[in-house]
Amino acid sequence: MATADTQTRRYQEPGAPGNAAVVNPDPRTVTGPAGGTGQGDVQTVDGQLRILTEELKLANADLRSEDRGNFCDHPPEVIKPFRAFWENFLNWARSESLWILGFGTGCGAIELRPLMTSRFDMYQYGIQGRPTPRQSSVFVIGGYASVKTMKRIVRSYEQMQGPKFVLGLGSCTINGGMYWDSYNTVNRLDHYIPVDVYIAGCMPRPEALLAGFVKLKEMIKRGECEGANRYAENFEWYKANQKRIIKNWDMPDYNW
Amino acid sequence: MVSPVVLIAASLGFAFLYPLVERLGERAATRIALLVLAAFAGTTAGWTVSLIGSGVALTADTAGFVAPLSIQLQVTAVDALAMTVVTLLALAALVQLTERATDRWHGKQVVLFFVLLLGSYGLIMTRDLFNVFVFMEISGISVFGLLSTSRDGRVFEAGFKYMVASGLASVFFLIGTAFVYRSVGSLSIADITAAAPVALASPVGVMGLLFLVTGILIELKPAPANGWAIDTYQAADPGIGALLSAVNATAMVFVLVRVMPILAGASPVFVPLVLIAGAGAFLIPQAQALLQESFKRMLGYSSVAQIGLVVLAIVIPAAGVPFAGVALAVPLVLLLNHAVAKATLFWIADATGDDASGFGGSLPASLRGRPALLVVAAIAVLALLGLPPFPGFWAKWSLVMGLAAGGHIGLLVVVLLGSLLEVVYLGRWLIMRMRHVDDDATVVSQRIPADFAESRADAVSGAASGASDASGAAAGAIPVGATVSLGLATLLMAGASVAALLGSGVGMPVLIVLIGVAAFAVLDVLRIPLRLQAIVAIAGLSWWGVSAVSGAALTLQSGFVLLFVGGAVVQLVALLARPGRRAGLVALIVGMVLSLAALTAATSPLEVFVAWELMTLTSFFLVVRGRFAAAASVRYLTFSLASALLMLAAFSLATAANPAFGTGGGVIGTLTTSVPWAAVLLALSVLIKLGAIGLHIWLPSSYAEAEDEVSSLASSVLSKAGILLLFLGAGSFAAPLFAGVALNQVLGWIGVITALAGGMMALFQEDIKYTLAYSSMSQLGYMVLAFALMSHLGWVTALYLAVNHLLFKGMLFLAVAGIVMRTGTRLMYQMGGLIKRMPFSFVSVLVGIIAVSGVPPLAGFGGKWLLYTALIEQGWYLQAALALFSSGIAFLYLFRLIHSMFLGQRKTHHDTVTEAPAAVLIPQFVFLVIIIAISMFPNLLIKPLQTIVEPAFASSVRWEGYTVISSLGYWNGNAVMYVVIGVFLAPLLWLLAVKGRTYRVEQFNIVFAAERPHTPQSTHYAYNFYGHYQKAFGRLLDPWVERFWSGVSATAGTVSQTLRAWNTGNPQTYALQILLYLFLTYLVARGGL
Amino acid sequence: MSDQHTQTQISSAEVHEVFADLHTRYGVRGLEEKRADQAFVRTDRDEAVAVLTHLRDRHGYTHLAFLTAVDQIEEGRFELLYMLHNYELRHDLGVIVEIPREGDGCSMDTIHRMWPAAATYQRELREMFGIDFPGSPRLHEDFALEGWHDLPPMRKEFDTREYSERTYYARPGRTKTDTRQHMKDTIYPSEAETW
Amino acid sequence: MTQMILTKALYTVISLAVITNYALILIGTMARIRAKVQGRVGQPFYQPYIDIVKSNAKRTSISHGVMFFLGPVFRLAGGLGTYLFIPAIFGSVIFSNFSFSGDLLLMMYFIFFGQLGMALGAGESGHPHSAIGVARGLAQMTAFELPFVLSVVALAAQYGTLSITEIVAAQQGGFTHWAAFTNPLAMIAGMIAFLGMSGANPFSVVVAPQEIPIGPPTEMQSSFLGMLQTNRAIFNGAKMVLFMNLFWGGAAHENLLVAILIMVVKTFLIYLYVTIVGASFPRFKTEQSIRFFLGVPTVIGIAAVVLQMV
Repeated sequence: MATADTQTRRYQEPGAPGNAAVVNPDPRTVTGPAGGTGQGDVQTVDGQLRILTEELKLANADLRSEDRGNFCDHPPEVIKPFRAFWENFLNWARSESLWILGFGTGCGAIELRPLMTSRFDMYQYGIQGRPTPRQSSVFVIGGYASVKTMKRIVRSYEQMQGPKFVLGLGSCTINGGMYWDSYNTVNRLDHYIPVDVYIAGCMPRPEALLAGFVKLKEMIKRGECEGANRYAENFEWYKANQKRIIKNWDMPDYNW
Repeated sequence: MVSPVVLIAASLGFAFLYPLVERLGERAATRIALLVLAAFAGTTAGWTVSLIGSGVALTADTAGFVAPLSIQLQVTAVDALAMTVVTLLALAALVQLTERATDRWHGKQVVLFFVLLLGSYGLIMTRDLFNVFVFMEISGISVFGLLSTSRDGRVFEAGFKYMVASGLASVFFLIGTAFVYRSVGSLSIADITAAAPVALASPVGVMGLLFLVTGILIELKPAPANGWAIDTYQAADPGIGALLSAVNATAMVFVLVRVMPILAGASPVFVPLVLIAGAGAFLIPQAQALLQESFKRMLGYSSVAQIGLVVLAIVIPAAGVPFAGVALAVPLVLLLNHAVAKATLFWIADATGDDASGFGGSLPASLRGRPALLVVAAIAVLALLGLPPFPGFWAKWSLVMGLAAGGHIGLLVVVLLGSLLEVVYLGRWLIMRMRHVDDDATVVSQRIPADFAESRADAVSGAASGASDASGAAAGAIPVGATVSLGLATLLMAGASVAALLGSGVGMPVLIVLIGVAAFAVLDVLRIPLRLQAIVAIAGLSWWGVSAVSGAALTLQSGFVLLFVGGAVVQLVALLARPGRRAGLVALIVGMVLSLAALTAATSPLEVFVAWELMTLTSFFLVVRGRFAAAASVRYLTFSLASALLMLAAFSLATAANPAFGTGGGVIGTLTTSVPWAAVLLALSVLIKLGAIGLHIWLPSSYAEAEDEVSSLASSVLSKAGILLLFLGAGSFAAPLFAGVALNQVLGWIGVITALAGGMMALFQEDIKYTLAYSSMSQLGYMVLAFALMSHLGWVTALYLAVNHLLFKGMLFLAVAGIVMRTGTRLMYQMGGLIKRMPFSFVSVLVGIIAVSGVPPLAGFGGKWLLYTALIEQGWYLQAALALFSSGIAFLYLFRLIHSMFLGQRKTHHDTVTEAPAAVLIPQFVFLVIIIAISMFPNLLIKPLQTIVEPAFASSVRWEGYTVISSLGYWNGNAVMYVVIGVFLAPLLWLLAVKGRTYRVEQFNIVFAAERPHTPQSTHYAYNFYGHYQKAFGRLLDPWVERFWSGVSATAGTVSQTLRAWNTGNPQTYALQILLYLFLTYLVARGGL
Repeated sequence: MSDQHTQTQISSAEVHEVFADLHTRYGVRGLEEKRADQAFVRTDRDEAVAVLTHLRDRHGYTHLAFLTAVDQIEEGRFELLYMLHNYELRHDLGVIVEIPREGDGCSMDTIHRMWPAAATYQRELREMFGIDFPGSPRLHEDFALEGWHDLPPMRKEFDTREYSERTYYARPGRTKTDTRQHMKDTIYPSEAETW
Repeated sequence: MTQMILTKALYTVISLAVITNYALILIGTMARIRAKVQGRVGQPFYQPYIDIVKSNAKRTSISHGVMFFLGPVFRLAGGLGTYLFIPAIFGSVIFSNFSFSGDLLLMMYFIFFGQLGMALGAGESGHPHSAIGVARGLAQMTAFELPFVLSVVALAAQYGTLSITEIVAAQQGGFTHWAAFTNPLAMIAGMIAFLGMSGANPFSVVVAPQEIPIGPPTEMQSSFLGMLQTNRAIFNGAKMVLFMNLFWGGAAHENLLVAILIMVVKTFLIYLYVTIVGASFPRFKTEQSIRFFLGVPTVIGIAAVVLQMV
């Protein structure tokens, strides 16, 4: 049945986060505005991105000052899992109750719909759709992510409560796919949000998606899906990457 | 003692001498004229004092002969009193006319003034029929002279009309006199009276008397043949108007008094004739005045109407009505009351210098900021309307009682209807004049800014007069003349009021009301700040309340005293939050509370009614203080006084049937009457006050547009007066009405429909105060429903609901007051998210709405449990279902209220809003503690209420510990509370145990379809919250009642217009009218012959 | 039946008639009849609005199907293409206007007063090509892009691949294939000879 | 005294445990039945448990303020309280709960407790969809309340009592004594109102996932959501037990286990009825459902009441 192979990929460690300074895993990033006039770009101090203030709050530098009070300025935190047995039990529950955020970000979203049908019946795997990120635990990125969509993806991802999992659906999420050289499509999704499972293909069929879910469940049960913690740990790196492409930021640095 | 002739001679003499006196200089001459007039006043006053003492009449026969050969002048005590008042008013008038800023009187005007006075003196004193004619001519010519001195063409024209009309009247009178002389052979009234039954009973004699009486009536300017007089009032100098209305009319009434015995003796047709004439003269002008735009013309209508009332009052004793005391007391008091008040109003028209009657919103609020003038104007209007403590009230009360006792139901209706019409136009004039300058007098329902802008102008709806006082003060100093004349008039009125009060025999509680108001008014005059006054009021009322109830057994009376005084004292604390001065506020509140207390203590129908009227008055002046309350207070005044008039009618009918009606006092069923109509009228009266459906249109805007603290008092405390009255009149309502349906069943349905309709209306209000006002209406509906059950449980429920409503509505209105104070808006959609800024207010509102909606475990559920148990027990199943439905609707608007204000998105400009002042919060939390206490221990409230109801019904529930058991079910408030605490704490602890790391986020941290909110305004869902509900009900929710009353108002306007069209302004028409009037009297008399 | 609806109602002679009219009035030139129901003409920048107005009001081309631009970088100009449609004749007429690519000359008169919807096209052209339409509403607001500060991406001198590599962290190890060569070598080797 | 309280506490725990587990399994089972009807395998019957554990296993949560935090607590307290004021099994001491605190009226008003709390919590989230959902929910609630109240009044009139225990007692002695058969009009009105009360299709406009995702609980997550899920089970259970008591003779047998079995069967059937109706009809708009409830069901309810009056 599986017409597209499912490929999982461990996350490339971007390096240890620095002290209120941005880790720079790629010499081409972050320092100095990349291309363009720099107007509306990432705020820099001494040529480096400032996400956190000295009180370790979010700087929210791109928000208008009158808006700042309306957004929470707490940065995300790494939350340690419980110990062995208990965490295993919780992970089992998490893996058996995967609620997908109903947000079709690209053309791949069309492959999500058949899962609801009697033929694929995702419910038997404990998977169901959920219309609000607050209650969802899985974010399926449905294919290519343009810069504009990326902004919404980041926002929705941050609004989900951890532990949360991301499925990259389709080649575009892996390396840009057929849009690899577009001025407007990101190439590597994992530079912007942590991804747990990639599903290759253009487009992968629903079966492949289901296979990806099964893979995800296995990984959750093994305790390997700590994307939320990774995101918090390397928060500044992710932010720098995001802000580098999202020019009109106009939102807090972390969307609670 | 000075002979009466001297007065005549002196007037005449001074009039002749005046041109010589004027050689001393104009000012000096007028001063001397004043001195002369003062001397006259002294003379008449001297007569009054000595005659009242001696009880004999002062008689003077002219030319050395005795009557009937000579002209006899006679002064009785009554005459002397009237002349004193007339002289004093004339003196006041002359002061004003000669001392005012422009167009001062001098020369021949003063001469004519004295001639007019001479004529009036003569009319009062003479006992000779032909002499009456002479003095009538003198008066008429002098008035014409005064009018024709004006260079204004309109005035001259009016003078001409006056001349024609009074000439006709004189001719009639003269013809009549000739006939009478032919039949009797004497002109002495005494002789004629004696001879009348024999000599004048013939058709010729009757014909003569018909001419005679028609002449007098025409001189009294009766509708519908009075257009000429009205034109005169409108065109003439207000000073002339005052003279005509106060001096001349008074004198003419005395002529009628003299002639009445002749008429009554001669033929039985005359009493009905004059009654009909009086009724017409009273009712028609009141209707005509309704849409009157010229103030002077309106006063003219009012004058002729009042004289009509006096004529009625004169005739009724002759018709055999038993009156206590002096035979002429009622008409005399009415007459003098009218004279003083009307003269005052004419002078105010002169002082303010504009003639607009305050019809419509564009007219100037010319009395705002002129407190002295306002007080005088208010006194004059209230006196004219016959409200306590002014003398007119006592006269009207006696008149109505007399009418009912005499079985004159038709006249009773005429008097009450006319009085109501008078309330509408005079009240409207007063309100328009005292309204806030910003008020366009159109606000009778909530107002939504067209562009959704945040309107900060609406902000200080509560801050009534403060700012405008200063600006208004500059609007005009009052001229010396007006000051003296108005001051004199006010003194007269005050003296008369005191005399009336002392003579009326009302009890101490009523007097205390007036003393209380006066005392705080003095504090205002001394410029004592509001806070200090409030503290004094709190201390005083607490002391008074405690001393009134301490030691007394718990009865309906003491229970309601506790409710009224306690509720008010707690809420008065909120006034401490307002700095500065607020003239009259505390005085009126104290007056209102004391009059409520007086209502509980009343021992006779009169005292109940006086207390009721005082409550209406004080609360009216509280409502009218609101910034945009003008239109609302017109409604408030009209409906409240309509309610009072209905009550008056009910009392009069009940007393007529049973003279012992209402004596006893303070217990359930005091005001029980077995007359069905009286019961219906009483019920109607109370239903108006309770804002029952169909009669409610005054309620929302009055409660909402009043100042915030006043709203809370009115809604929580004042509204219970109606409930008290229901209990006082309890026995009346059980009587079968028609086809076996008892009145209480009708009341029950009205109650439940009111509850439902009030709730429905509350749903769709954006203005928070309108929501609460409609909510009050709805809650009062429940109380009526519960009361109407006429069972033990029903009455306990009604009282329980009353107490509960007092508590939560006080909390809600005060919380809203605090919020409005801080946010500067009353529109809910302009608020939002205030929970974090005003947490205490939130708690108060939360407890309040739980208490309203009846959600256990709070006390509100007790009310619901009692209500449904009582309803089902009595088999009122459908009512029970409807009540439950409307209770669900209450839940809806309450959630909307708390959500729109406290939850959702906070506006950016409210980020710096602070918690309401402590003084506003304290009363709320006092109520909160009480609510929690009676929720935990329902027996604390229910058992005392059972005690109160015990005299009427035996208990139908029993207690087992904290469980109250009825025949249907049971309820243990205490156990419920513990269970609720248990089931609340368990999940809370569980949540605290299992929750992960919880981050406190801000208002824009919401999932917004992957976008972010940009403005709180567009994110806060509050406007048109229940649009779908409105859609579902469709046209059922149209404002039918509002439309009905608009129709009534429009119809009244049309009638008024039609009647007014009769007065064309054309002299020929007027002459024809007078001739037709003669024909009409002839027809009426023929009908009787 | 349905064919009748889609078929053009205009003959070539009539198209020529319209063209002749435009030519005499405004000096319109270069008629190209691509299909029976589609033709293109060229006009000068200064006459363009007058031509469009005339076409709309006199010849029934009341519908602006789209407005776009073609970057003729080699010739140093943009070609604006106004595609008009005549409902009566079921005929499309493209009006091509040449404007300079660079400097102040890279602008065109707005036609949003004739077709309000044109404002949207003009916003897109401003964003994607940098063509100015003075007076067009909301012209400088973001349209499809958000916060774009680089060269307008549809201009040919904008190197999208370079931009992508510079900005989007190309994944190492990706092999790139020349599409033409790939088709020749792998997909259609048999037909490759004929190319 | 202490012993009495402890015993009562123990009984309460047992009673709650039974209803919670039963209702959770019922929800799961019903979902699975629905799946079978649609030709799917469907979720396991214990899926509701996993979902609740998962929600509570979330490591982070966000709170919009005190009322938001307490909203789900109020909601669950409302569910628990509603259940605890109903005698679940007739004649059983363990399952009599706290029904001595009040009668049917108390229960009817206590339903509001949880709704008010939840509405306040949802309101404080500041999300417009929450407020819209609440506005719809409350509006719909008043509408179905009317036929429900009418049927309850008809029952109270029929049996002359408002005590649930006594109403159940009066229905003992064979199914012909059930109110459903002795007072069919009241039963019909009540059971239609129950459809609205359970919030399933066609009266699901409150949550309307495709339109205002997902109504009041839009911002609820993690443990808050867990509480709401728990409450859904308990509250549903309570309402079904109530309707069983009112119209379907309650659950009574001298053997407690048999009585529980009776309760299971009856409530299962009641729930099945809701499920079948829900699966068969599309969603009403708010004003449509208001009009629906104020139409035929209300007339039936009035007829039931009038029949008791004549």
